[in-house]
Amino acid sequence: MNIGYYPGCALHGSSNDYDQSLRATLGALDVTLSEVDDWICCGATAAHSLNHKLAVALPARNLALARLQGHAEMLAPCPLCSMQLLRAEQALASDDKLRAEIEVIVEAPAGAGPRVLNLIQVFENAGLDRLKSAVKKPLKHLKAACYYGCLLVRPPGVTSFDDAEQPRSMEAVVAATGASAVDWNYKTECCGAGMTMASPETVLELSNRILANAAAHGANCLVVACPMCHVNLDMKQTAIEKRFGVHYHLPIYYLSDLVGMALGLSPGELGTERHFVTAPAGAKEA
Amino acid sequence: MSRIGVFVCWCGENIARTVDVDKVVQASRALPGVRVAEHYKYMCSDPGQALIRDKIVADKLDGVVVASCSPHMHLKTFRRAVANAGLNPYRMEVANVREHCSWVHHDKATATEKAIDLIRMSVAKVHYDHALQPIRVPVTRRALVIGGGVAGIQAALDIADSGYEVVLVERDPSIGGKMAGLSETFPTLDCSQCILTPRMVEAGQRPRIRLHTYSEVESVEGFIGNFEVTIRKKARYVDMVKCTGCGECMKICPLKRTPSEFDFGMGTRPAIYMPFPQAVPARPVVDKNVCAKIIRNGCGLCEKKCAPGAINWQDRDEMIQEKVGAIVVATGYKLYSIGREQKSAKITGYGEYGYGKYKDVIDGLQFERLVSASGPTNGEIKRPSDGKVPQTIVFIACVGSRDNAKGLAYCSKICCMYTAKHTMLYKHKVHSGEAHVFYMDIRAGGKGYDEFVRRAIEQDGAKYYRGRVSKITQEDGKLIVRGADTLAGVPVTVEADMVVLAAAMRPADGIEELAQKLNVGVDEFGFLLESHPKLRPVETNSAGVFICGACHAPKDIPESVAQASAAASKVAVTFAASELTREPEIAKINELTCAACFACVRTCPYHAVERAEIRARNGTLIKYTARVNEGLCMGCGTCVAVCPSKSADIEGFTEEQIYSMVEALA
Amino acid sequence: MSGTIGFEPKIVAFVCNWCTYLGADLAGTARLEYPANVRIIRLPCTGRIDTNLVVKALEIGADAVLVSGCHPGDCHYSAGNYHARRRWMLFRDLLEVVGFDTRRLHFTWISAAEGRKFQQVIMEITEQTRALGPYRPYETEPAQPGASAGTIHPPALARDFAGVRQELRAAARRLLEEGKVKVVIGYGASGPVFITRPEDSEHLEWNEGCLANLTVYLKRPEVRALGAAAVVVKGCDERALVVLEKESQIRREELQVIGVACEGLGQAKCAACDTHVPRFADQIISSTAAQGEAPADGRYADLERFLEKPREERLAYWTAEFDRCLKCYACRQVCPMCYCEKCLADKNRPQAIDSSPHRKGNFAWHLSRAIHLAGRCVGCDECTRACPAGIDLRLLNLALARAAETQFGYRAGMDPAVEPVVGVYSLQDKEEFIQ
Amino acid sequence: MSQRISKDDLRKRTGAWIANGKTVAGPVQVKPGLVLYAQLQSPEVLLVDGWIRPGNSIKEFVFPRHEALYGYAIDGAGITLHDLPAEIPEQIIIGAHPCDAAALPILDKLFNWDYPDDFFNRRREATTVITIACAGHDEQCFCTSVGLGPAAERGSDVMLADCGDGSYEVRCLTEKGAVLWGGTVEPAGDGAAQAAAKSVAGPERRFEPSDVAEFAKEHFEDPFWREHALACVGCGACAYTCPVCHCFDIVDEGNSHGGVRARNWDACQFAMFTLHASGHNPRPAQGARQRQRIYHKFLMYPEKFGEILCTGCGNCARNCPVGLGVLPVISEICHAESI
Amino acid sequence: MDSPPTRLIRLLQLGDLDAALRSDSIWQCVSCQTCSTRCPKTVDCASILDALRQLAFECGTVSPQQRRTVVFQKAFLDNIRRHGRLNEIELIALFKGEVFLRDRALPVLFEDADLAPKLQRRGKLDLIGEQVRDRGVVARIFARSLNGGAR
Repeated sequence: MNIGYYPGCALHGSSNDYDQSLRATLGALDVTLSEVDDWICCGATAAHSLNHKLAVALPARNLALARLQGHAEMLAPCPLCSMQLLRAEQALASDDKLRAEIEVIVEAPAGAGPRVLNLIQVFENAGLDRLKSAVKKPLKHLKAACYYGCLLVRPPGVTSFDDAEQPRSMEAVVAATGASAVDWNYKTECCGAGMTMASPETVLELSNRILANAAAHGANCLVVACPMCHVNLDMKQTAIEKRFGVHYHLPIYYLSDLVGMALGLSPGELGTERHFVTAPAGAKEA
Repeated sequence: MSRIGVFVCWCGENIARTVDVDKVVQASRALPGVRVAEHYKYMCSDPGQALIRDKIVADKLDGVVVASCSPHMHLKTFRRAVANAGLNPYRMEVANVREHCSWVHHDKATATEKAIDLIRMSVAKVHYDHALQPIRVPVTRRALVIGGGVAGIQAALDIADSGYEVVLVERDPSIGGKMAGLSETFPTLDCSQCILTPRMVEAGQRPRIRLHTYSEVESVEGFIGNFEVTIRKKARYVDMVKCTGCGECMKICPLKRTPSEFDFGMGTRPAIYMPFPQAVPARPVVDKNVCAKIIRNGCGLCEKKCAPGAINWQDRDEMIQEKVGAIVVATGYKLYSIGREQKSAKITGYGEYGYGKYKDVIDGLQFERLVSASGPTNGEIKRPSDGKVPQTIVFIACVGSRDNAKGLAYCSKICCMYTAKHTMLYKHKVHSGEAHVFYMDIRAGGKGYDEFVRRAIEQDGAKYYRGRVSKITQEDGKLIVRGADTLAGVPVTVEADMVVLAAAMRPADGIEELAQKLNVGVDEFGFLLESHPKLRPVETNSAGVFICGACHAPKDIPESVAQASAAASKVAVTFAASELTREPEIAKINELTCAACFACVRTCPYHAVERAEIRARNGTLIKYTARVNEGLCMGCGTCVAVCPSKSADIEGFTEEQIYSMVEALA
Repeated sequence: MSGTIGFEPKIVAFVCNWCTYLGADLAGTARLEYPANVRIIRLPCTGRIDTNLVVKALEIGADAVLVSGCHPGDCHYSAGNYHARRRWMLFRDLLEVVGFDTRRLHFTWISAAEGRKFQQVIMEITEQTRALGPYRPYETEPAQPGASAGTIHPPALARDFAGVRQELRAAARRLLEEGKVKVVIGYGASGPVFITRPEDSEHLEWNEGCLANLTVYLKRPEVRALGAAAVVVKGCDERALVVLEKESQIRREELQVIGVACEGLGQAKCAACDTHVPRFADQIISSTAAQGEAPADGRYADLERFLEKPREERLAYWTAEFDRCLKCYACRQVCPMCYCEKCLADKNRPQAIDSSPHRKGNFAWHLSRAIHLAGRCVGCDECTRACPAGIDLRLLNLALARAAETQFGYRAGMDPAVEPVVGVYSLQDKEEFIQ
Repeated sequence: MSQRISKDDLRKRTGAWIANGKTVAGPVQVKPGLVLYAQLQSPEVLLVDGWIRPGNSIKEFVFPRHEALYGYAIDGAGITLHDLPAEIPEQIIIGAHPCDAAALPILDKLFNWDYPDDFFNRRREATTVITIACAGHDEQCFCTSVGLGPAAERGSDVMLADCGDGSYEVRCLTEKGAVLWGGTVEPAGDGAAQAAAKSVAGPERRFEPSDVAEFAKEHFEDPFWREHALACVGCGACAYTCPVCHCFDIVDEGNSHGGVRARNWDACQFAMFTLHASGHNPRPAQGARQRQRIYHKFLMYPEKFGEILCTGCGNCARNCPVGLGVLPVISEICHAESI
Repeated sequence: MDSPPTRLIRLLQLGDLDAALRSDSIWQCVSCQTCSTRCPKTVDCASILDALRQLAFECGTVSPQQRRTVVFQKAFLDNIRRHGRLNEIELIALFKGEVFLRDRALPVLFEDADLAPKLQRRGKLDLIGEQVRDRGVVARIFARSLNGGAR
């Protein structure tokens, strides 16, 4: 299986470990990613906070590129990107006037597709049974708290791939890896997302709640499918612990990390040792 | 037709002031086929009517035109007058020279000219008036009531009391409906069962009421006064006659863990069961999806235990035919299924409340069972998860109702009241308990209703927050309810032991199918459509079918009962005569020229046009044709317009009549 | 036309008994004065009001016509006004093409409570009509001979038809030999032939001349008498079968359909054909694989080109065309959709359509013929081909086909599943033309 | 000595006639692909070059498709009748085909055998027919089979023969013609072109009318008629474009106050044609109607009036949407009977 | 939050746009979309807040406390306008510089400063940063969109 790949800025920047991880893992499942040539930033929160047209134009440009490069499906592992892309797609489909305008702005024809997928969907398409059977090291020792955050499942009108309130799709993937998923309550709460820089306080507070709840429900790691969430929960974990005088030491895995580990890939291959919080002694596999 | 009389009314000054009646009469005399033309001060007065009668007799008139006020005013009057003179009342036309002429024009010349035109048109029309006889439809004076809830029971009793037989069909094993399961009723807090069960017993015992429980309406044929109803009596596996209702079978049945429908899963029941002790009829049924005997020919204990030998494993669904003249639909409601898969795509669930995920998040009817003395906990409020008595309960109103996002825009009307009631009942039983209510608005219109709500707040100390609950999560046994108090403008978090959701009222399952069988309209939410929101609130667009209770819209008990009695009285009116007479101005099909394209069948709003066959004496098919069902046709004439060959026509407004009127203006 | 001094227009109003008539009554009780030009004709429901009535009103010299009923949702008969609304939309489009002045035609919703609105409407209509002056469409000076609608005929495609012909004959022979059918309706050297013996299959032909839409014969008693039939259809003809079945005129299962995939036979319709290959035939004999694309300028190019002419020119054009009409009814007789046992045109009580081949009679005939085909005409253009007076009836059919497609997304004979345009309605039907 | 006239002068004359208020009709290109006999607004539109067969016939100038006979008025008193103003303009038909001209004498008989039909006769008298001898024919033509030919003079008042040099040789055949043309009647005619025209062979003879009559006599109940009428859709195209078909229907048109009584063309191929008020129809099926058409033309009319009711113009076949018509049907007969 | 979504919507219903624009909340919003998801009346609060931010941004009515957010987002857009993709280092540098200069807020310079080396150690710090080839088009897209005005 070969699909288009829109990494987005984060995965080419401070979250390149995510990029590494999913390339390795998907590779192992012989899903090859062909990166959209000369893709540009999706505009992120900033764009849709400050200018609607821009918020449509930037993703539209990328959609057009992908389509022209012949991709029917495209993985956008960053939920913010994928939401921007999906939103733009919808806006263009529903508003002829806007479409015309945007076509001029981005100097490319608007049209149908490609179908934008998030990481979970890619695993689903690859087939969870296939995944199960491919597992070399079942992650029995891991009690994962699956953390969806906001934009994987919201707003339901845009990202309609799982129940917005009680999502289960990530758990399914996790289960396939042999790990167990804990039932907890902050699956879809926000971690502070783009406020990392702008308002660190918000981030610390929100992220702390998440970590706390996960820990309280007996999780020994969190699984995410979003670079931002990862930054806030992993990179900032020490800061959080300092700020609130608590101790978690919860490793934050990308979903692809988990799958990769189950497939027998080494931390080196996955880049997990580049995380800030690494696997706790207790959770080390025997 | 060539002996027409024209009678011009002055209506005192009303017409004569602006219309030169003499001139009009002169002109009328010159019209083709006109024998007589007269004017008189008040045509509608007795002498006026007498004048018409005399002329009809004296000049052997075979058609009459009265130029007067609007036909909506006096058409019937003059028809009667004409009939008294022995002329067919439908050979009379009214030219509206008052509302449409003298009252709206001031220039006498033009008004007179117009009046003459109007008369010319009417004269042209009357040429082609047919002598019509009112349509007489025999009436089977027997009613069908669908649904044995409080509305159905009320309707059935009232109809029976007015002296007519009633067939009462109930889908469940017992009548009683939702009300039978309620604890106490607002605003009086009297016990629901105490007031309902006597009615149920009555309904069960009335000789005039024929009860079909555990039965459903399979099909409905015919029309007002003459319905042919097929009812499916579902297999009970219990002989209603032999069974004494002793209940031994239920005691012995080993499969007692089945969730009880009547308790909405709050309690359990055996495989052979009566939904509740006071069930009418007091006869059990066997749940064939659970019973070991039926599934794998095992067990059979009940059969051994049953002294009268009432258990009958051979029992099968049977079809019963009933002839009735009128139908009352009282199929009631169900609750919006929170957070579950919804049938209709545009209606979505309520995942954030974790209903179905957290045992202690329940809906209003489940709570009713918990507080009901006859409920699984005998009225003690114990929460489902661990049977503990909840110290804090959060009640959430408008779960689904008024929630466009969830696809239900309407107000379920009763939730505000029963939520207040719930808080009271709870506080009365658990004095230390805390009741928190999240609401959008309080809708407490009704006798003693708002006082009731205030009581809940002021005397029983229920905490009301105007705002929505955003999410419910569970932390070590507590339900964390996070919401907003929009009046204070602050977020609120309540740690509750139990949450009660006031879920929206939805029409009972299968309503669309039933509506189709009866060809009654449904609104966008599936509630049945009345034929006029103000003036014909219990009638429907198919004559002889009436509606009452929550199948029409969310309602509380008093409203449902009132509407039920209204429907019953409508039935009584229908039955007042042994035959119905209907205006004969309805459609007819010329079966010789009908090409059987059935455009009319497709178009008729009343499904009054049917496909029919014309066969020779020896039975060979000659042709297909459309045919009008006189019982159903309401005379709109839409069929005429869509009939390419005009094989369809409508009495009183025939093609000949209308064209002659237009041509009269040439 | 400019207003003429002292001209008092004649206005005919067809109103429903329950809303507008009562609205007019209310205007009366409230003594709301309005001009005396209107003559109200009371009908039970707007659903009853037939477009022929409007035409008749124009014939007797009405300068304006008003049709009025209950607001949507208020119909006394629950849906009559919705059905009417749909028919009016189609009718208006037809009148536009024929060049009638649609400003003379008014549609309104007036409730029993809207006495004031009734007064307003009558005052406006009267004023407007006074300004427009008398309406005499039947006195239009016909266009000079040679005037063309601008219909474009693609060149007849000269190609070898032999292959298809052989397959046709073989197919017919097979069906007859196997006794599947008693007669095969196909094309012979000079016209339709009815093959009953296998050996006669040799008489079957396939060439540019195979234009007739043979489905017209399926309803004829003489043909039915022959027994189970197989019929040869082109993609365009076949659509008629879909409609006929929808209208319970044929039982598809009793019929063998031999479809011929045709590349166009040089008719005007062929230029815009997108149904070259039959879709529901029991067997398809193919001279082409291409289903065909409607041309870039759309299926209604000829119509749209014609509509560029000013209204007066359009009326003059049709006046000249209809003046040639002999009332030979070839258009009706060759039409698969005209299967009425007794055509409205042959009825004289009342004379909805004057039987005389004079101007009014001919306008009335062609207007009601077209409107009766609304959402039913499958565009086989047989009427146009058969007309000895060379009247381009195709344009009228296109007018309604286009209305049906643009307004209701409906194309006759394309999809057996969907309900016909007339006889059903949608709450979403447009009504910007209704006041 | 026969005169000559150039085509230009012919047009000039035509123009003059129109200018003098005469109604002039002749072949006109009414629209692409359609030529009809129609009233000329100006001489330019007259088609004379080459051999063109108009899709209709000239009968409608003497027997209009619709003709109001008289008016009636109804009032309280009763019904009153009144004549309608009818001024019949002098009319000239130019460029008629011999097969169209020949139709007029046939119609004369029909409209005068029991009583003289004024409506017809007045028009007939006011009409002068200038025929152009046929220089060609098509596969539908069969005038020669019914005793006529490319230069048949019957019914013509003036006969023009093309000299091939852009001029016609003119021969006045009747007083009417002579008066109109300002020439003398020349029954014989001695011009070369006229002679040449007479010698044109025209279409080959396809059948012997008497044989058709014979066949008809013996085959009234023959399945032939049903079989060969299967394709007939029952329209009136053949009858309405036929020069001699003359059936008409009487209708009253108006409202409850009055109107006119009119006569309109009618055609034997309509199912309604013979439908009785009782609902009975003596010609219940198309076969009987097709048969009637042939019988009327080749058996009944000849028996009554001594001549065939067909001039072999072939319009029926040209206008039939399904390839029927007199010649095709008779060919079938010949084929069936090998006569 | 000085005005929860309900209050903002109410202000807008009452037509008091200024008050809405002046509120801090619109800048505290993390665009988690929860409000839009839960609103029973299908009010898309999140998008409305987007719109409010855009307006505030255009007419510069941004409360001083929230300037940081705007500054950041402007810096962010500015950043991608030039490179087509995000250049984190530059963004952080510019952002902090800007905030410092505007608010004379010294501490901002040292926030997370300790992270830099850690990031680098983990190969998560790309000092050069990426650029797209066709940077012209990006510039043009920005120009056209912003001239077109927001909304």
